[in-house]
This record gives sequence, structure tokens and C-alpha cells, in this order.
Amino acid sequence: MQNKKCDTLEAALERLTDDAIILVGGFGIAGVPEILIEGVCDRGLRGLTIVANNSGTHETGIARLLAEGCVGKIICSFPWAVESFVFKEMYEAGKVDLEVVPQGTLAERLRTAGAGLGGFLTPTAVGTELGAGKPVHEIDGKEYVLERPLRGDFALIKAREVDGRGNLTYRMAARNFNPVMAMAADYTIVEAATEVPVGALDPETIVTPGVFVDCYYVAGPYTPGKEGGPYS
Amino acid sequence: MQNKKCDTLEAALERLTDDAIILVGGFGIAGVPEILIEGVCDRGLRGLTIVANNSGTHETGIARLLAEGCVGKIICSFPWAVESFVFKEMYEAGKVDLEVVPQGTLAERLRTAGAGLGGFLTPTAVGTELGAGKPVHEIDGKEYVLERPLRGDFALIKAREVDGRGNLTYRMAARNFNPVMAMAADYTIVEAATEVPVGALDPETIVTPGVFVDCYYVAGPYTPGKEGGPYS
Amino acid sequence: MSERLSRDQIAARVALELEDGWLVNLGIGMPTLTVNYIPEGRDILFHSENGIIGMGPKPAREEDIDPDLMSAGKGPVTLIPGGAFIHHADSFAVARGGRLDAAVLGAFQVAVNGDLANWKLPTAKSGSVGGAMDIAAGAKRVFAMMTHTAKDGEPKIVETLSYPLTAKTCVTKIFTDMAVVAVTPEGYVLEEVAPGFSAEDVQAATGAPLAVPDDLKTIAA
Amino acid sequence: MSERLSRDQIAARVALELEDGWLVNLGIGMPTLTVNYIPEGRDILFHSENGIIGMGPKPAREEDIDPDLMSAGKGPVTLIPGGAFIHHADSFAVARGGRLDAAVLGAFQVAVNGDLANWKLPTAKSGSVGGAMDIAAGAKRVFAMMTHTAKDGEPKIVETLSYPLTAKTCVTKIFTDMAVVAVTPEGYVLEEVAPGFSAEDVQAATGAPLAVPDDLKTIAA
Repeated sequence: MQNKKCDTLEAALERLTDDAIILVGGFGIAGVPEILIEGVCDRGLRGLTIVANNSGTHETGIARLLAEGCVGKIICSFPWAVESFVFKEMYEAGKVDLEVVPQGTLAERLRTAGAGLGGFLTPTAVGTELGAGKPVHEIDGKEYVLERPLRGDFALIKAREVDGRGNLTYRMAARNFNPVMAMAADYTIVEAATEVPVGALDPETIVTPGVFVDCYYVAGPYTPGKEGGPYS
Repeated sequence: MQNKKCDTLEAALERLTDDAIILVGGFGIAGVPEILIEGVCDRGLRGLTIVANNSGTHETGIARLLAEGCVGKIICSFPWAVESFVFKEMYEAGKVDLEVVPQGTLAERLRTAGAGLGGFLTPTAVGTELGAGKPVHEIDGKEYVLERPLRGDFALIKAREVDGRGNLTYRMAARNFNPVMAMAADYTIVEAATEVPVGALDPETIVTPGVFVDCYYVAGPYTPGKEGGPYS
Repeated sequence: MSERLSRDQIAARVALELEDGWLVNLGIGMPTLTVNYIPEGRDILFHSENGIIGMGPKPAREEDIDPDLMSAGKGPVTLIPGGAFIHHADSFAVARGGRLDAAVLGAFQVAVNGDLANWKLPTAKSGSVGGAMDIAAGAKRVFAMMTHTAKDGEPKIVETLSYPLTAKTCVTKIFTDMAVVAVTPEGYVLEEVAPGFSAEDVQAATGAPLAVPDDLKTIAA
Repeated sequence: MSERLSRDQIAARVALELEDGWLVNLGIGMPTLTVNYIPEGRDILFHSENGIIGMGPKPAREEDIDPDLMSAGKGPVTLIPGGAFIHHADSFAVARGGRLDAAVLGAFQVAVNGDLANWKLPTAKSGSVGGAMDIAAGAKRVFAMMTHTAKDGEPKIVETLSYPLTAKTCVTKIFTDMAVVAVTPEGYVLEEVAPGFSAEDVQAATGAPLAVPDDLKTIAA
């Protein structure tokens, strides 16, 4: 069997390069691959494009990546949260580019990339600034914008359980963008709370099959209620 | 709480009308809502469009619907199996229309309908008879066919477990088209092997959330190995 | 001078509008208050963008707060029995696919054709759209929930938008601190006024004509 | 006259081509035999259209056959430890999304540019396409597995298709009862011949020129 397990964070992240497009799972504090992101910070990369729901909050995670000058562009749905002050400062100083994408369109562009499709027609953003410049199709009297797939060179995924084949489960709303991002990258890297033996996961309940996972790092057991810890 | 349970097959199927588009789950003998289909036969409807992976096999299920003259059109990926002799006879007699759709395109057209999208671009069928007449988009040097959503007036779904909210699980490869068809119909009717109390299903393992289910009929417990019985 | 309704009073009025068995998405901010006023015995299922179907109220005890169980507005919530977790693409398939019976969304402006503006200020270079455009485009009914006028007194119920569009012709009803206004093919219809306000008071604070039915009601507050 | 390879012998040769760690889809018919010849110690994960990832062999005992666990060809199979079940749209996301390292598909014809015909006879009004078009368009490598010639002796390896197209420029290698032929930008390359056949024998049964390398090998059969 292929060995997808990386014993060190460095090994899990060694393929990352400058200018890579990196999909980062999570929504709020749930399902964020915090430890992988810290590892990316430590790599000192430059020119990264980060695809995530938001633009980083407070001073850790994506915000730290921004502060350390690793990021050239953010693609997200919610850039201007109060807690995204690092991004705001960088953006206003002209140090980072921004593409705002409606949240459902973001999720669907990722899935579309993962599914090998060339695009999709959505009613979202028709006639708005975020639909401007995109082809509009009228079908049965209703207008749709043509949106393109969004593929990552890498995806950083937070999972609850992983087995040796890379099969994943998630925990509650920490699932969010993680399964679609896992599909949508050339190389998918997982930070899992717990590793279980192959065959221990019920095949009916695997959310992301291991065929979408290239390597994983076991970050430690689930610690409920520990602020900032690996909940998921 | 909304009462989605129908105590009789008749009640579950009472909304069906002539000329309806009906999505029917299943692949081979797995995950076919056999009992619902028999109930549809008994309704004596006319002019139905049946969307399924195949065109009915042997003499029960969709084949019986065909034989009894209920069906005006079949939309499927695999019409010409040896066991589909009823369909073959009806088709050659000019009594039923056929639209052949590649299996992955069929699944994606259903999901697209369920997701409220207007269409998608797929590399499948480019340059073939099944892509003929459809708009072709070239993106980054690769050709894609624009496919349209496929929505049902009704979906007939076979599930393993159901709870009072209509949440569903499936059994092994009996999952197949059922979850995407459940999303893609205006009115989704479920044949479940087993009913469980609300709250008994692990929320992490529900495959089809009840918001996609309009009513369900409990067909009886899972009977492993019983040929023709409600396995799933 | 009459008192405008509080945020909680508006929420209580919106809650009455949600029917038994509906699936509902509550936008961040004021709309989230609605959950506290659902009438006893009505089974409303709440959808949250981040893949929660059957979102329940904030946990009663601090120690039951789970960081993996937060609303789209990032507040702690619970899951009701029979709730489910789905991923983000499936969550927006629910929203866009017409399974939301209603979405309650904050608004900067509503136009007489139902156009909604709620994601970006006209002067801003960019905005935080989140799921607003998808949900507004996909829900069966969009209820705009807002103050009747902006802080500077400008009407927010207008003929045509001057703020950037979120979604075309989506708003079906408006709930404010002064009134309930239906958006109909024939224009705005003033359905209810807050206690102490007359139809004329509301019209004076509104940027487009309001039709006033004979049976104009007063919001129970 | 030399004996052509049996279906099982072709399957044994195809099996050697599948590398450790690959995800592979086997088309219905002859390709399914491949599963019986995977060399010891190679971990090949099999994908089935109906949402099985990690499809295993037929159950050893009749009583272990489960009607809910069948291959795309409707034969009884098992699930390996660490296998998973997914729905049809996700299953084709795997196939179309480039996650299949190889697909082994039956074929009526292959053209020199890699075009594949395998779903419909030219005289038929219609065909059973199943997942062939999606898988052929999506897999990283498409291996055509077939008899070298049709029953009437007509070559199936040709310049251009006379049969209806399944997918353009997808076939990377052809495995027949006479030879292994690579499809390259420079044209067909005869890589291996079945025992007892010469390059000339194979060329005579082929509808397009075959380049013959100096190190032409014989298929171990």
C-alpha cells in the first residue's frame, strides 16, 4: 500500500513552492488546518495565492502568512471581518491582491475543478459587480453567469480521522470547505486529529475517500474545549 | 414537526400524474425502489418520462411500467442490456422514445438541477453523437460540451434508514444515483427499509438530509440474501 | 413622537412570518435574533451556510460551547435532534436549489422591483459578500430585515438602488422598525405599521409610494 | 499458425501494466478479468462507476454474495479494507477529475491519434454508452483491451475511426491477443508481440503502419 503518512510537518509540506495556489479549508475557527498553516509560514515562501472563505483573522494562521509577506493574492468570500485587520492593512498598502467570490460560487468552483468540469452556470451574482465581465446565458427566461473552475496546486485540509489510505471523516461544522477543497487540488495535504487503522472507518461514513488525499500528518488527538487546539 | 411518513403506498404516490418526469434510483438490482415502482404501475398512469440508469430489466420494475404502456420516454445511459428485452420490443414498435445520456453526465445533470444551476461544461461526449447539437466551449485549448440540468417532477428513492425528518442513509453500492436524484426533484418519495427515531442517526453519517425528502414509505426490514427483496 | 421598534421587536415580528415545517436561513447580524422568537409548536429548520441543517440555539451552559459548532455568524450554536452536517458545496446546493422556504437578510436598500443591496457600500472598493448573493438568488422568499431609514435619515426602501446590487428581484417582504411592507408586482404595499405610527409617517420615511390597504394592521409589539 | 492469446492471457498482460498505488477503472466485459492477475504485493485500488472505491474480488463463498455490492458489470464483488462508498455524481467526479491513473476499456476500434470507439455499432440506431465516455475523457491513461481483429478479420487498430466516437485522443496503449501497441504522437509503436507472431504478422492484421523498435519484446504468456 502507498504510504501517505508523513511523520513530520516538514515532510508533509516539502512540495510547496513559491507562487503556488493553496486552498485552505475552514470556516471561522472550525476545520482550519492551523498546524499546516503554521508550517507553511515557517517555510518562508513568497507569492502564494490563498483560497479560503476569509482573509485571515487575528494574528495567526492565514493572517500570519500575510504578515510575513508570503501571500500575493487572496481569493475569498468574506475579506472584511473586523478580525481581518492584518489583511486590511496589507491590502491598503498595496501588498496583496484580492478576488471576492460569493461563498456558494466559491464552493462550486472548487467542486467543478475537482469534478473535471470546465465551468457552470449560476444565477448567483447576475447583474452585480461580482458577475461583471462574465458571460451571461439566458435559459428559459432566467439569467445565469458562467463561472470557471478554481483549482489549487495544493490543498490544506483539516480532518478528524484519517486511515492509511487517506480516507477522512470530519467533525460537525468543521467539515465546511474541506471535502470540496480536497477534491480540487493537484496535491492534497491533510492535518488529522486522529489516525485509525485501515478498515476501522465504516465505509458508509467516509466523507472524503483517500483517492483525493496525497499525504497526511497526524496533529494529535481531539481536545474538546481547548482554545486554539486541534478540535476537529 | 412536519409529518413526512406515509402509512400506505397509495398515499406516498398519490401526487403522481400522467406525463410526469420521474427520476428512479438504482443501478443493477441495488438501490432500486422496487415497491414504489410497483405502486406506480398500479396507478395506471400514462405518458411518463422515466430517468434511470437503464431501461428496465426482465419483467418487473421499470420493465413492467413499460409493458403496461405507462411510459412515453426513457432517459438513461444503458438501454440495450440483454435483460432489457421489454424496452427493446417497445422501442422497435415505436411505442417509447429514448434519450441516451453518458452516465457521468446523467449524474451531473441531476446534481446540477438539485443545486439550482443552469448547466455545466463537460469534456464528456465532445465530438460524439451524444454531444452533437450541443454548444461547445473551448477553454485553455480543451473542448467542453454545455449540458443542461435534468429535473424531475418526482424522484423515487430507495434508502436503508429514514427518520421522521426524512434524513436518509443507504447501503453499500445501493447508494448510487439515489442521493443526487433526491436533490433533483420537485417532490421526492422514499422507500426505506427501516425507520428510526428522530435523533437516532448520527448527524455525521446522514447522506441525504431530510430537506430533500418530501415523503417516505417504510417497506420493511432489510433482508440480506433474499432475492428480489428490499435489501437496501 | 412614537418609538421605533427595537431589533428584538422586529425579530419577533419576522418570526411570526416563518411557517411550520419551513427551512430558513438567517443572515448574520439582526436576522439571527429571529431564532429567539419562534412561536411555540412551530417546527422551523434552520440552515447555516457552513453546512448545518437543523441549527439550534446557543448552548445553555458555557461549557457546552463547541468550537466546531458555530453559526455562519461565528456564534456558538447547537444541533437539533435530526439535524445533519453537509459540506459547503452541498450546503449551497440546498440554498441555490430552491429548498430554502425563506431567507431573512439584512439590507442597505430594497428597490420596488425587489432588487436587494446588502453586501457593499457604494464608496467601498470591495465588500464581504459571504453567502448573501447565493442565498438571495436561491431562496423561495427573501425577507429584508432592517431599520426603515439609514442613520442619516435616508430612506432604505427606494424606487431603484443606489447601492451595489446583491441579487435582482428577490425581496418579497420587508420588515423594519416602522412597518411591514410587501413587494408586489404592483409596487410596495404597506401591510402593517409599528404602534403609534400612521401610514403617513411611514410614507414620509420611505423613498417610493406605498399602497395602503383599507385593513392596515398594527404590528403586535 | 500461432495461437492468439486467450482473454485471460491478455488480462494477465494488462495487469502487469498497472502500477502500485494506482486507482483503476475496469470496463465491463474482458477488462474485468484483469483483477484476477494483479501481481502479488501490488496495491491497486479499483473504482467502479456505481460508487465503489476499493472494489475487491468476487466473494469466495456463494452465501457471501450481497445484492447491494455489485460491480458496474453487475457481477458480485467485495469491498477491500479501507474502501468507501460514494454517490454517482461523486463517483464520476473521481473519474472525470483526473484521479483515475488508468482505465482499461474494451474497444471496437482505436485510431492513430488515440480516438476510441467502443459504445455503438455503426449500423445501430443507438448504443449503451454507460460510463465509457466520461471515463475515457477523464482517465490519465486509457488502455484499450480487445481482440486484434474483428470476427470477420477486419483490423481494429486503424488510421481513422469508421465506428462512432467514444472519446477523442484518449487511448495511450492497446493490448490485444496479438500484441501490445503504444499510441504515440509519432504514430503506433509495436512494443510487444504474442509468442509465435512476428512483427510482420501483426502488421498484416493492423490497419495502419506500426513502427517496430529494435528491442521488440515477446509477451510473457
